[in-house]
Amino acid sequence: MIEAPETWLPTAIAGLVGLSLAVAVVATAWPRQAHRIGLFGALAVFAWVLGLSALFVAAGPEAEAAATRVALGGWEAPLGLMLHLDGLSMTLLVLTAIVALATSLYSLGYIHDRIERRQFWPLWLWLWAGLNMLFLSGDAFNLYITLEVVSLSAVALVAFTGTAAAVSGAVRYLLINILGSLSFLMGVVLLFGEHGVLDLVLLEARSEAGPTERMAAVLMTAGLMLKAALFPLHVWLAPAHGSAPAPVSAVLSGLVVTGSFYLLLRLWMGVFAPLATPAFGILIGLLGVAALIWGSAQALRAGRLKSIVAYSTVAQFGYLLVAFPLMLVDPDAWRVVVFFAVVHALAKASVFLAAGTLQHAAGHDRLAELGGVLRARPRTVFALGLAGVSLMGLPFTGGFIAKYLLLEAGLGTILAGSVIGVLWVVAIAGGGLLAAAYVLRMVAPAFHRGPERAGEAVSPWMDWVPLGLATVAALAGFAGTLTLHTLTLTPGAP
Amino acid sequence: MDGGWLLLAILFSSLGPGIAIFFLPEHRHRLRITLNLGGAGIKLALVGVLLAGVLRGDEYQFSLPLMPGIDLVLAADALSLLFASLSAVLWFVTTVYAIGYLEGSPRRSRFFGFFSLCVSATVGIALSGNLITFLIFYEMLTLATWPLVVHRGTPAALRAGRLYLGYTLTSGLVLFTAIVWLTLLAGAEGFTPGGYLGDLSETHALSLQVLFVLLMIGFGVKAALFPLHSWLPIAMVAPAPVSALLHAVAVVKAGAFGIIRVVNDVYGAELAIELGLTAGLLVVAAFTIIYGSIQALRADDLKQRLAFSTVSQVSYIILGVALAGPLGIIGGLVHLVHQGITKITLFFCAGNFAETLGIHRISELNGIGRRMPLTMLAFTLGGLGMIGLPPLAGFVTKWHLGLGALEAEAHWVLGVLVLSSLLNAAYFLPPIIRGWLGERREPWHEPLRDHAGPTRFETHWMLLFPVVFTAVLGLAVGLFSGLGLSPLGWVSLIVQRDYSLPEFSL
Amino acid sequence: MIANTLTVILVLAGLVFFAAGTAGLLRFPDVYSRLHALTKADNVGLGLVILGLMFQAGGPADILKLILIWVLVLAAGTTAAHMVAQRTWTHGEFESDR
Amino acid sequence: MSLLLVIFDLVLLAGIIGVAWRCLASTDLFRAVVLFITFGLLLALAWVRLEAPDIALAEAAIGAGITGALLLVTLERLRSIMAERHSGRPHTPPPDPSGPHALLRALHDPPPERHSFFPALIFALVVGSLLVTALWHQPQSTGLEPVVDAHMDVSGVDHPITAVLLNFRAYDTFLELAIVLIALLGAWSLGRHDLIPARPAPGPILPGTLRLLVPVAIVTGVYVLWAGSHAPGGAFQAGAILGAAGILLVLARPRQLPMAPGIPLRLGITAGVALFLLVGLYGLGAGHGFLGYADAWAYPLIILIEVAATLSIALTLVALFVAGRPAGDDA
Amino acid sequence: MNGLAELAHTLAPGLLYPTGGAILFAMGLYGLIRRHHLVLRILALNIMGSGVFMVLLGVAARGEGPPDPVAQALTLTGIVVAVSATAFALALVVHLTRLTGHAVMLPGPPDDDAPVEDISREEHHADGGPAAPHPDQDRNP
Repeated sequence: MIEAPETWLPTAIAGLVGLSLAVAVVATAWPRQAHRIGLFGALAVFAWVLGLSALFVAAGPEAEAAATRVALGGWEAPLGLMLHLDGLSMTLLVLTAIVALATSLYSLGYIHDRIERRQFWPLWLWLWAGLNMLFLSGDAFNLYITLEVVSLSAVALVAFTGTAAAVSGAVRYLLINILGSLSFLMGVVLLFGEHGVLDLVLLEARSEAGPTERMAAVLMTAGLMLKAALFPLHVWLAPAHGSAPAPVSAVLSGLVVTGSFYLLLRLWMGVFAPLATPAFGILIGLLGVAALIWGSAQALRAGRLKSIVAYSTVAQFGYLLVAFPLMLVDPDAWRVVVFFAVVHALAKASVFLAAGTLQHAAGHDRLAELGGVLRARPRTVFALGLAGVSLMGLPFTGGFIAKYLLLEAGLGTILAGSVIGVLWVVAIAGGGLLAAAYVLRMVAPAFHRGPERAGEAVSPWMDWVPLGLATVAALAGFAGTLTLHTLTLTPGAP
Repeated sequence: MDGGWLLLAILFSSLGPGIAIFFLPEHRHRLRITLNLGGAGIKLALVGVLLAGVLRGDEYQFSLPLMPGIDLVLAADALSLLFASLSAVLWFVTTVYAIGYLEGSPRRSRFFGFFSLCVSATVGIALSGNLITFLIFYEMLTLATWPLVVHRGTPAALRAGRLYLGYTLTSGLVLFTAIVWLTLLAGAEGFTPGGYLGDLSETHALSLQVLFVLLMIGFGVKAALFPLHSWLPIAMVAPAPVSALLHAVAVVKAGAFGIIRVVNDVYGAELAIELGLTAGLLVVAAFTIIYGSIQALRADDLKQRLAFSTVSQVSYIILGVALAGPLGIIGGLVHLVHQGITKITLFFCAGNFAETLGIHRISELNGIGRRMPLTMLAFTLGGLGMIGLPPLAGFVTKWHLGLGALEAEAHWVLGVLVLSSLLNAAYFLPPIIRGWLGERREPWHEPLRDHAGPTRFETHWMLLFPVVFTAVLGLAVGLFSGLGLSPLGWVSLIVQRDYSLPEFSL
Repeated sequence: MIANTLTVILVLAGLVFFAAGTAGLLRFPDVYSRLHALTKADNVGLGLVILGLMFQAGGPADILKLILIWVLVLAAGTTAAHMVAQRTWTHGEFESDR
Repeated sequence: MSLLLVIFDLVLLAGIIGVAWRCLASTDLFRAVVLFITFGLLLALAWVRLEAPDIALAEAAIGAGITGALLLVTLERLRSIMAERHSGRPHTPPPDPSGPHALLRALHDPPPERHSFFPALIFALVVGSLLVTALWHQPQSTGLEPVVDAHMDVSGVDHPITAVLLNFRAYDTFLELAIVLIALLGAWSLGRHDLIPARPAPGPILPGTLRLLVPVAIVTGVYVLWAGSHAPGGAFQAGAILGAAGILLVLARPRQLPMAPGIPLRLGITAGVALFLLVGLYGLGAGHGFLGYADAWAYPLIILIEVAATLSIALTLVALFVAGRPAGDDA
Repeated sequence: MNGLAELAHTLAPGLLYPTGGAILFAMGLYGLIRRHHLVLRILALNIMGSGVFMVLLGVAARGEGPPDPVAQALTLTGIVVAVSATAFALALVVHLTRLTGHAVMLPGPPDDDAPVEDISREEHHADGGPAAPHPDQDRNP
């Protein structure tokens, strides 16, 4: 390296924020070329994130040392805003870059109408910038603002197709998002009222299990569960993801929902750590089990391809909830949960993109009448199957490794004597079977004997990107050790 | 890492062409055939090189870090060579057969793609060095076989596929949980002859027993042990090459091979006996043998009968392993090869009858000997081999199993062997007799000639050559079992290395 | 001292006018009469309050600002009253009126 | 003296809560909107009481003014859409017997049914009481005022709120401008403005008064922007005032919309965000950290950003009022 | 008298207004759950937002010295975010009414398979507005 990587890291972090914002602003200002700006911007941000991750791993701050924190505008913590980069946010930034690049390439083919292109790309680039800022933000109020940026652009993209179903899904999604944000903001205000500081690290240092923290925890967790559509508050997810354009639903299910989960994790490991009681963990775990069962049942019943995948998001997030109690017993299990979320995001995004290609070709996505198109497009069905296998947690996919680690954590809790651990292990194991059921439901028609109907022509992007992303999801298995190592570089984690 | 590249090369010799075939457009027949046969040929050659290496006693090891503390390990020892060489040889033969069988049928790129994936998984299972790698390839085999079972796309095929997945995925899950639990207890050790759980037996006796039961459920489905076998007859809906290679060799043997690995290289024979595990396994295997034979008797459809015969034959292998003595293991292991060769011959014959003359039921076999003498001869050889007539392969197995039973003082097992041989005769002799001696008045209905045109031999040459080859191979394995390189010779080498017994032969 | 008493007196007078305007709003039967009450009474009330506040104002700039406020409210009030009256005249009474 | 203030506070709070309750409980939407505007103005009064004149200005201009205008124009659009659907199509759905005239179905919300009353009330009471208890346990400590005061000399402006907004926490303000822009992009992505009917206000009176009012509004807006650096005021309040003037223009002459053709309008709305980002990136390059200014250059840069922000906020608010893509944008 | 003064001291704005804000927040939440018309729900959300800002400004006014400028700056940011979210929500509601003929969001999870009543498909647009999508074809770009 030219000099020690540490000196380059802060500028690289702020540079990432600057670059992704610049791309979004230029695309908004120059809509005619928005798609070209979008493509080059996507590649530039992707390259920058990879460079940043190389720098981060090379710099390799020991887990105890403070994560890399950048004071914006030169103003230190209590007064100014701090950007915060550690193992957890680095992993999710790389995930976002991969899925976002794939979605951008896919959108080149999916949105080819001249006028719609001008509307789609600026919103999409703002969403991506919002996600990057969300993972880097280290200030409570700034988290609220970045959540708003992400939510507004996500809602605008959901309503993009302009059909009645899309707009009604978008309105419901927007109202729930605003409610979630206000609840989150009230939590932030309570914390500010108590401690007079907004920076997460300073808050963590000062927080103890008082009434304010308890109420703030309830409000912020409820707000984020609304946004992450975690089980009891998941009502908006299926109509919104089901009727949005394919690249949007891929990002929604893959990244936006994972972003809210990331925030929950960050808060419960940091500011609200003293509040995490075993009883609370078991409650969350039970919610997770309910989510698994309800989501899979709905997925088995839904008639439309995208609805099945949307319900499977609700189900798969049940896994993350089930893993919460595991984290309370075995503190090291949080890395496994994050790895599962990463693998799920990759697999879910490629399933949605594949479903989008099929819908575009067939003109509709009613599963009963998709046989012809499924038979005519083996490449897309293979992508759907491969990503589905990763959702099931079967070998040669990231899902398998994630499920192995989750099971290991679950069994570890049983060996450590917690009886309820058996329920978690059964849920984790059973979840894979349920996933197998609804993935089979999507893939089986391709093997029925019957006429082939190629349907509309589909651009090469839409043909190959799902397969590419599905392969990346499968190869994520081999990146297991590297990801888990990066995650260890998270100070303050138990 | 020395020699690791050879193991990888063997694995990719079928994975590479497989993936390439996936992307081949349907009409590129010639390129697909060359890719297929090329891959099979290379794999055969590489396995031969590996065979020579292992004979010389070199070490082959390849490992890739998957998770902190757990690696994907490929290793070649004598036992893995046994299964790897069996699947390499039979895959070559079955590829030729499949090309002939699927002449003119649609979606062959997809078929051969998944076909190659299956064999890579099988070879992966053979070469895996620890339980986790075994599990990875084991589950991959499930996923790769499902599209072949449902290849025809008929509602019956899809129902069979759904049942097949139901059984195998559930058992895979049980296996997955058991392996994670075992790795938690004993750490991610490689397969070591004599087992690596020795020190755990005092503290975790009960959990080891529960684990063993779970592992047996996990492997039992694929090894078609009694309560978990019902998917096998129904999966006969698949095309003949699939039932021949997969349900006679790859899938079923994977289950049996798993049980062999667990009993010998995870628990170790002494610990298995001490915990009373082999006794339970013995009873289940014996019951399956009898149950399979009885069901085969009642089945009139030829492939159903062969399927149920497979159910019982595989349990011979498990019976041998469950006897846990050196002689018993020799019987079990050698039957792994013998049963593979003879059963594949029988399935090929069944395929030929169905493909050439459209005959599926045993009652329609009258006088087929005159119309298709070579195939009928192969069927006879296979049938007699199964029954266990002296010069053929079956006899060698049953002889050693008997010795093993005596050695383990389980005399009732002898009774089971005798009874099952009689039952074998009961369900194999009628089709043979009917084939040769039965007279048939009305002319043969010839579906193959209608669409493929007349052929010099009794059927398409690509269908005939594999049948003859495997029949002769079956005969040779029986006759020349004394040689060093014969399956019996190789198996005694394996046992001699594991049990460090003095050199001895039949 | 005088300035404070003058302010109090003027502001109180202004408040009286505001009270009258509100009473008119509540008591008058239809839209037009209520508009009269509001615009007339409240504007005068505001004028008196602003006059009162002028004595408290710091310098001439503040006095001018106060007058500007009064002029703007006058302009806005009259336009709004006209618009409401015209709409009621063309579209009839508001549905929601009891 | 403080006793009087407490009484004033209690009366004001009672008024605010009362108006809010009436607004939520009203069945007629027009009544709800008017009550909401009153609620906004009372809130502005409360912010003045809490010594936050900037926020009172913003609340009155944005909270009550712009939001009120948006709500009123939405009601107008709902009414004309329902009217057009009611008359425009022969097989209109039969007006549901229970509700009032179908034409106004969109403008009336029948009183909510009884059965969901009790759980909702309990839930709200629980949340409210938990919040109040948590707040009562909090120490009455001053917040970050001393810290801000210590850095005021370096911030380039004299008014603490502008210093926080545009210097110490400039990143938040940047994202806030971005959110306004995204809301507009979202509204534009839904459709063209000819999809959304907007009846012109009849009569010559409004255009006439506008000739008087608009220049005064522009002067006031610029004054508020200028005053922001040393007294309550600033980009957002000025932007709201100019936006209000723009909305009045839109109401007065909807036929010849003063909307500029596509490109200049697009540049106008992104000016604020673009300039802010440019200054930020320059700061990153020059070593002051992202969105950081050299002390000497702080004041001029802040003023520059504020002017651009005011321009784009005003344009965006007007465009949000029109809520449809201009035809020029699609050319 | 000191009882009253002491009462006045306790009911300082730093405590009174946050309580008022909490009440507004709860009232807005109640309104959001109870009322089904979208415009009323948007109003309820705005009232909840104002509740949060009242708590924040109340917190800012705590202590003797001048109020905390950071809290006030946050409130200003919050107000602007609230107005942009409301503007976008209202635009969505107008389009929803144009497409489906009603502006009421029915409670409970919608059955996503039943297609929402899409009136726009019969409407034909004289000028160059986006063509009405083909009834069967799900209008994806």
